[in-house]
Amino acid sequence: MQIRYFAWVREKVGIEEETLDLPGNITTVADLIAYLKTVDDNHAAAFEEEDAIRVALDQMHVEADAELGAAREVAFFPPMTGG
Amino acid sequence: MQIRYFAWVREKVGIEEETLDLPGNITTVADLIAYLKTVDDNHAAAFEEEDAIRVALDQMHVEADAELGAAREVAFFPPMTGG
Amino acid sequence: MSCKPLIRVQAEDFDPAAEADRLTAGRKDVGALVSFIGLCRDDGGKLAALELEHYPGMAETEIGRIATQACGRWPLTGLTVIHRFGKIPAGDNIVLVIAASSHRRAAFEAADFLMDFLKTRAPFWKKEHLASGTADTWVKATEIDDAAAERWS
Amino acid sequence: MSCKPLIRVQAEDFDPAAEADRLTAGRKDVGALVSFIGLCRDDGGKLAALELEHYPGMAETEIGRIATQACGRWPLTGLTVIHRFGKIPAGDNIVLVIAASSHRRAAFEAADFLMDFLKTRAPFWKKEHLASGTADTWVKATEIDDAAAERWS
Repeated sequence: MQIRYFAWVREKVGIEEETLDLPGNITTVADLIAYLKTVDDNHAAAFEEEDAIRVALDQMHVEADAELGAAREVAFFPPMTGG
Repeated sequence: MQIRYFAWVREKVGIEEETLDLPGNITTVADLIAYLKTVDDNHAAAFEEEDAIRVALDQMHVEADAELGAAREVAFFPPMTGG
Repeated sequence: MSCKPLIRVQAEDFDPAAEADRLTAGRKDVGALVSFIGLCRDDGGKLAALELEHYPGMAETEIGRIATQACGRWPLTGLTVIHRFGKIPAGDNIVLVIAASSHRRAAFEAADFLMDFLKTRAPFWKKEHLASGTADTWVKATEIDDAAAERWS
Repeated sequence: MSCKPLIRVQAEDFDPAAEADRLTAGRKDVGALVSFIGLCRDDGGKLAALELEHYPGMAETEIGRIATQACGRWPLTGLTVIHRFGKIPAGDNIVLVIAASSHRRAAFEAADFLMDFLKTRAPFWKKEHLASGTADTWVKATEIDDAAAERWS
């Protein structure tokens, strides 16, 4: 699965995007976040304040309980500050 | 006193403005309207629907019970439709 | 924060871009610019033009009064109001309001407020010239506009 | 009444006058045009520039979704949204929304709605470059913006 990071989440993880083969027991966004926290210290730091992170699945806003399903791309970012 | 008319009030009276010497017992806008109704048929027709007429004294909106005081100019017109 | 409203009542058309530039040029404290342009619409092809009658002198004074109220009520950095009079063909501009502020909400509300009060307080009257050539008629003031103005009290 | 929103996400500046013309040229059914321009303000001299990061693809899609909602909710004749990304110096334009309608209230509300949802739903993030040269910081989302967006639900 393609994973993208934006703004301070990107800065903390240290990369813009990565492709990960996920263990089969990861079915929701929340599962994925729990898994990413175990990848390394940077990921752990990025997801430390979990409530401050927003998620998009295939470029649509979703909540943490959303099923990953057949999504090809998931993105993590802080609350938006455009406009 | 200088009296000005706008929009359909002007059309009904048939003139844009006139200067009238008013009897001494005319002290409010309502007195003036009652007086103007007696001037001729055109004035009477213009002020027939009294509630539909707005008034300005020296270019300030006022109500019918306003005192004419030292005003030099009074204007009568329908509700405004600018903007 | 300075807000000296610019008020113009004129027969000629206006240039919204030039007016917007005047409110932002050379300054960096403007975060939001809300412009309203009112145009003469043809009402499904029925209307050829509007004839706008106004009360010279009072029109400027009354718009100035409303604009000064807006400057007191919202933290504006600038405010421009231009209202045309005379014969205005369908498709042409009638009125321009531009409110500039550091903050979005102030600019939106001030422009909205200005339009509500222009409609109900500024001494202008519209007469419709119909495309069919039948008799011209004065536009009636609507209760919707009165209710809109009352939102701000 | 047709409303096909025009959405652009771009690094270059935009021309509000050209965009407004596009919504009114050759037609006589537009009675009201409300434009919002959001600019980079310098916050009392502290800010040199904003760096706007965005999510390419999703930014266009999400703005399109909000614009389509607005077209369903108000009787608009046109709607344009342009949002810039990249480094934007203080005093420069960031975002443009123009709503055209036969009716004033629809144009005001649609533009206001668009801005509220751009702020809270469109995937853009602002980083401040300070004039003092001290460390850049990400702008925090505000509860005021969230509350503003909730007005429409």
